[in-house]
Amino acid sequence: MSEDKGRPGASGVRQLKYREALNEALREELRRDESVFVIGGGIGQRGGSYKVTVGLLDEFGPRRIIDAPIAEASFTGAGVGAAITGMRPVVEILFVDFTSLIIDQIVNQAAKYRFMSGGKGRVPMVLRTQGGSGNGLAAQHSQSLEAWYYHVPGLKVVMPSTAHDAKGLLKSAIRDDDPVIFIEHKLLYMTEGPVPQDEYTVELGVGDIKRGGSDVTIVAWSNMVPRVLSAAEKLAARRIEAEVIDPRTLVPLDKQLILESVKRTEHLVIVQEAVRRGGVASDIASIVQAEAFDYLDAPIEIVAGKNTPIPFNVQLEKACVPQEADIIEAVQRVLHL
Amino acid sequence: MSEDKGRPGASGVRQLKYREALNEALREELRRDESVFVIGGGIGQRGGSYKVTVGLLDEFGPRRIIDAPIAEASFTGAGVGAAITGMRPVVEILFVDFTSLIIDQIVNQAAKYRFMSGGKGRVPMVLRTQGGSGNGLAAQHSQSLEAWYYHVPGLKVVMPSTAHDAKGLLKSAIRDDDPVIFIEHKLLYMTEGPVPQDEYTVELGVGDIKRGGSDVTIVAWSNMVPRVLSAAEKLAARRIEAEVIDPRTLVPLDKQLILESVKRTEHLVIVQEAVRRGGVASDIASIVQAEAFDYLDAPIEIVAGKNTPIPFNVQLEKACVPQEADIIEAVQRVLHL
Amino acid sequence: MYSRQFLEELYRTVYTIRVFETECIKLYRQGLIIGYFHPYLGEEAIATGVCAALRKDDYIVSTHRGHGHCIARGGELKKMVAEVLGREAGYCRGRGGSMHIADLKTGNIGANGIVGAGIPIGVGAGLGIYVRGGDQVVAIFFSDGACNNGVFAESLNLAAIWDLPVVFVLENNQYAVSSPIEEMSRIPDLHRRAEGYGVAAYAVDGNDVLAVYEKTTEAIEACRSGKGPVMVEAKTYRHGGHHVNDPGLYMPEERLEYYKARDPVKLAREHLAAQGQCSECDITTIEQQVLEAMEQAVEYAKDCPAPSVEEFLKEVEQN
Amino acid sequence: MYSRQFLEELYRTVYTIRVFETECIKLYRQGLIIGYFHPYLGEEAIATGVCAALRKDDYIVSTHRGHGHCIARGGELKKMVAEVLGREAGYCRGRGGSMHIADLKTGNIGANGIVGAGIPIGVGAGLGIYVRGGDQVVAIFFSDGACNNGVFAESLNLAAIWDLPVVFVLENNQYAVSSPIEEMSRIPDLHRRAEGYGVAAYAVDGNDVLAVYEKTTEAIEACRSGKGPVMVEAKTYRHGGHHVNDPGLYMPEERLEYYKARDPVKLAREHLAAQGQCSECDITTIEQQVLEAMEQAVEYAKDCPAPSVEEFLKEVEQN
Ligand SMILES: Cc1ncc(C[n+]2csc(CCOP(=O)(O)OP(=O)(O)O)c2C)c(N)n1
Ligand SMILES: Cc1ncc(C[n+]2csc(CCOP(=O)(O)OP(=O)(O)O)c2C)c(N)n1
Ligand SMILES: [Mg+2]
Ligand SMILES: [Mg+2]
Repeated sequence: MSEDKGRPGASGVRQLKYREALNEALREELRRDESVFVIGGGIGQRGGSYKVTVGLLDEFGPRRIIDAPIAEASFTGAGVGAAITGMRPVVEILFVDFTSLIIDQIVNQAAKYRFMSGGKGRVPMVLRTQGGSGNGLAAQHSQSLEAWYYHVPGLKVVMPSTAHDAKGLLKSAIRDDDPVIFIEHKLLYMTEGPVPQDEYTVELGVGDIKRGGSDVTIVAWSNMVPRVLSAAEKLAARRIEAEVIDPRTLVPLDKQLILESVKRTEHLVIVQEAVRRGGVASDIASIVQAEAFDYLDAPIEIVAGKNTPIPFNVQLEKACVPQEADIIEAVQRVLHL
Repeated sequence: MSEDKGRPGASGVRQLKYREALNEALREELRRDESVFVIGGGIGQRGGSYKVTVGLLDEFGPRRIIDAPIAEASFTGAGVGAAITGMRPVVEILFVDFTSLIIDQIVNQAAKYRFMSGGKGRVPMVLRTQGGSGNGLAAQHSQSLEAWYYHVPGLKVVMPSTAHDAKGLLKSAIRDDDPVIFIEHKLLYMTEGPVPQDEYTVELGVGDIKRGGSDVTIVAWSNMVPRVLSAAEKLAARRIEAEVIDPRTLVPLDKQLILESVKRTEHLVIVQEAVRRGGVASDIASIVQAEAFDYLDAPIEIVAGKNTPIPFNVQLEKACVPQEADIIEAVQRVLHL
Repeated sequence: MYSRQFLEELYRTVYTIRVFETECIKLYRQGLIIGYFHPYLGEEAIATGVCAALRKDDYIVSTHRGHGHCIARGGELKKMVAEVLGREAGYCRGRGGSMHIADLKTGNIGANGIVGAGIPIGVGAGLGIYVRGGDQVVAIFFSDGACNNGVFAESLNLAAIWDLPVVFVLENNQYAVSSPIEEMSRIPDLHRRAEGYGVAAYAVDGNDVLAVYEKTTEAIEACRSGKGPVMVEAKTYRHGGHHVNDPGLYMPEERLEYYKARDPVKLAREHLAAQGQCSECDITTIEQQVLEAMEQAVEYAKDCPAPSVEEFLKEVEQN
Repeated sequence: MYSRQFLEELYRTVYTIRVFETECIKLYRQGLIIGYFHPYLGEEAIATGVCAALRKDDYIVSTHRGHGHCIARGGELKKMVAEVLGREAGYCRGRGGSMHIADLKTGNIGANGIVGAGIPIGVGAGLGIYVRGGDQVVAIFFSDGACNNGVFAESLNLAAIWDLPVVFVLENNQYAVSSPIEEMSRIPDLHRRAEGYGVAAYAVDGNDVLAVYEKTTEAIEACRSGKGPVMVEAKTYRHGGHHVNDPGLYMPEERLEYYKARDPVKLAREHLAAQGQCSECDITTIEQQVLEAMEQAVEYAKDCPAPSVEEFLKEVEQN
């Protein structure tokens, strides 16, 4: 089994939706390993609000596909306890906004247990959740909160942008012996991409160059990746070749991939949907300014969400999140154009 | 009423402990405004684990000094509800580590309510809590988590480093019409400093130059401030004059004070106790590199906590947190010495 | 015996909620409303009966299924429709939407997108009353799903030990999205959980507005007189899926039929006709008035401008 | 009737816990132990009785007051003392300290610094057993303060609806730090909260190790046979303050006297003497053995090196 980019044209590659790719990953891991099971609200007969768990109940039964009440803190804690005692739970929290209810279990328990037990205990648990704006769901169902988890020692943070990566990363996350928070994006579920027929995984900690280029490096993840790629096409029409890097996992972060690219392009733009203040983009910027200071031809540009709860009205909502035009402008600014 | 720096020698200035200064602030505000009341675990007869609320029950009675059970999420939520309906609750969460239990109420409720209600509702609540390491309390009682709250639109974040600032900022926080998270430090409670006899407040959003200098700017807050000041003295002995800036409030951040200083010194070191990855220091660095790029003579140095849960053993604990030597080294690095 | 006027008011409210939801669902299907929209159809009697038992200066806390509560407290249809259409004239200036309508003028602290999160907030309103020494009460609405969240238990206990003037109104519609309460609790009569916290609890037919009114009045009396919190469990059933886009296929047909036969609108109408001795013709007049008010609200809201993006961005600058 | 051997084992455990805490408090006062240290003095019978009723392959979840649980499961004194002294040879390599001792070899999932947080973790161990289809059980220890935290209620419900093999062991020592349970709950007999969740609950004298053993055995039987969770409430009282530095002045003297008169060590000793027909001389021998074992553990631990800072920093690099 190896990483297969699943680029179109490769043999045995199908077009799958992001949510179908996730479903396949779960199904394959549930088949492969009896210690894998899934807990979440409405994930059984209903197949999950975003249809990621469709059909799993039928195949694996109610002992392994477990519908939970609205008791997120405790069913996450149950995941932690099951993981400590030999299982590999995949816990689903419907919205990343609701992870506000489970932070003690994720941060003070799951992420610290290995360390606090002197290395004797492990917590091989995956917390699947979903974030981002774009569906008119307003302030409590639209946040991008990866920065919180990025700040926590002992936790891995995965944010796939394509069907291919989603599948390969989820499989790796499930096999990982430490807790992983796996954040999907509500606008990506219905996007399609090539996914190999054969089994594959994507290693945690390995970023991906989604588009090569020599003029400027753009780092983006999750739903900002397709937006950046589309902006990059427009820039290419103006003879600006952007290199687009998707770290895919924020922890571990493929720092080298970013630094090497920046050393080549000498210009960096980071695009995140999350609020700018205290976001992951700031941290990446702080790393790059420290480790590639002499290569930078201009200040690093951060394009980020606005400093506000997400509004309900669709136009206001859009105004809060980086759009193609914002990305293009930032690239122009960083290139002194 | 005005800001009085309370420097020693000023008239009517006493030496007070940080915790006594906090106690005075609470007492004065409780007297001034009947809508102020306090909730927390063991804050009544017991006077709080760090003795900040000593004597308040006797003066204000059990209707305004309310001992709560171990139900942090809900007594914080109760604070939110009381604030919405006209009160000014001060909620105490014993350790910032336990705020992991109340994030929904702080982030999804308190911080968003004003916005979600179209500006009609306000949540004038203060959440007092306490963080940091240094007492051998291990991984679940020693964290520095300000970065989480710093990332949340609608929330103010205050982290005083002296008795003077603690009192003046707490009074301002209580009078503020929006939610404020007020993070004290367990090692500061017993530190003493000058506090004016007369009433005063310290405005939120105004940083303080704790020491003037022209060679390098060091930004630090909370318990890192005394450590940085002591390092600055050692540096001065080597003819390096560090300017030490304490933003005092991280949100709002006194960006101008930092930028002006950096433009003068051309060198910046940021010191935080929190884990480096995703910390507030990274964000300040990202702002400064963006807004003072051409002034920087060297990459910004960040001195921060190690990427690990805090260990119990006192030597290991110490190794996790910036010490004077680390600060001095970083200054030397940034000055190419 | 109740006055005709009182029964008219009850019916007008129940019917207004019915009409509001029905018309909004149409707007949703036309693509004019987006996001989550959770209708209160089938549960109208609860908000109506509870709010009729409250005083003007009392508070309520609402839920994601909150339109009924807002209306029953006297909320304005125009501002509600404008809000769910995302207009500047809406309750939240188009920033909140269906899940965040609050109306402090009528004591409505607001709906909530986080299930259960309103419960401690309501306790806090009660705590404020206690600290001030007033005699208001707070009615906290929530449904069966919220009872499985820890804040429910914590909040019951806080209200109990502090003797707060809080009425916990459990709208047991027997589902949390598609999860039936029988699978999510061994004891589906959730008010029994109150006993363990020393809180008096009442069960009532949630489809009968008068029954709800009476039981709540009794409950509030105890609670306003300083005896601390009470709980009222009102059993009911949704008339459809969890939100507009959920067909609710998991709801057994006979069960749905049973509850539809005990339609709260129908029952309230019968009360008005029988006890209120109101003629069919007069009832139709009320209904006509409600329909017109709603039509006007929709017309009004449709004409209202959306919030200005520029102004919004200026506000954000100030954050 | 119990065998002498069995009663000896119970007494040895109860007494070991007593001695461990007493000696560690001395080390604390000498400045050799730092941080929070919560003695289990006065509660020894609960851990001992419950663990005696468990099988070797069962699990337990402990609390911040966790030394007794660890010992009762067969934990090693040497590793425990080494841990509270912050040594590399300790259970957590000096990284955890008193509040984080875990010992997966004896099925002890660990202590916890967050009150209540262990409860859902224990439910998860039960869930794992259920998914695997085994017949182990999990005993979750927690005290009265934790019952007011939402995870307690949530966890009871999860275990109930999933029929998990979990014994909720409520060590009701009637205080959360200085807060008496009478002020923190209208109903201080907290097991009554279990009823609302359909969970069978038993009350027992927490100072009598045999009573605890018997009641827990009965409870476990139901639970191991697939009937789902049970709760055992064991009333007890601390023999001192909340932690070593708390003099516990708020504890009424008569109440303390009452419970000290029913000292669990004394009662276990009497059982051994009476039912076990063990002579005073033989009992003294057991006590002597325990004291020696503890003395050796302390000597051993004191001689153990602290963790290497360099090695630690190397490990951190790999995070
Ligand atoms: C904490 C939390 N978990 C999950 C959800 C998703 N969700 C929205 S409504 C709902 C069902 C709520 O059920 P109930 O409390 O019975 O209210 P009802 O919809 O029946 O009025 C769920 C699970 C949420 N909004 N908040
Ligand atoms: C969530 C949380 N809140 C508060 C504390 C501080 N604290 C530590 S022990 C304790 C008392 C716990 O009481 P109880 O559950 O009865 O346990 P006992 O100490 O009686 O064994 C408190 C409040 C904590 N550790 N965790
Ligand atoms: Mg419901
Ligand atoms: Mg206790």
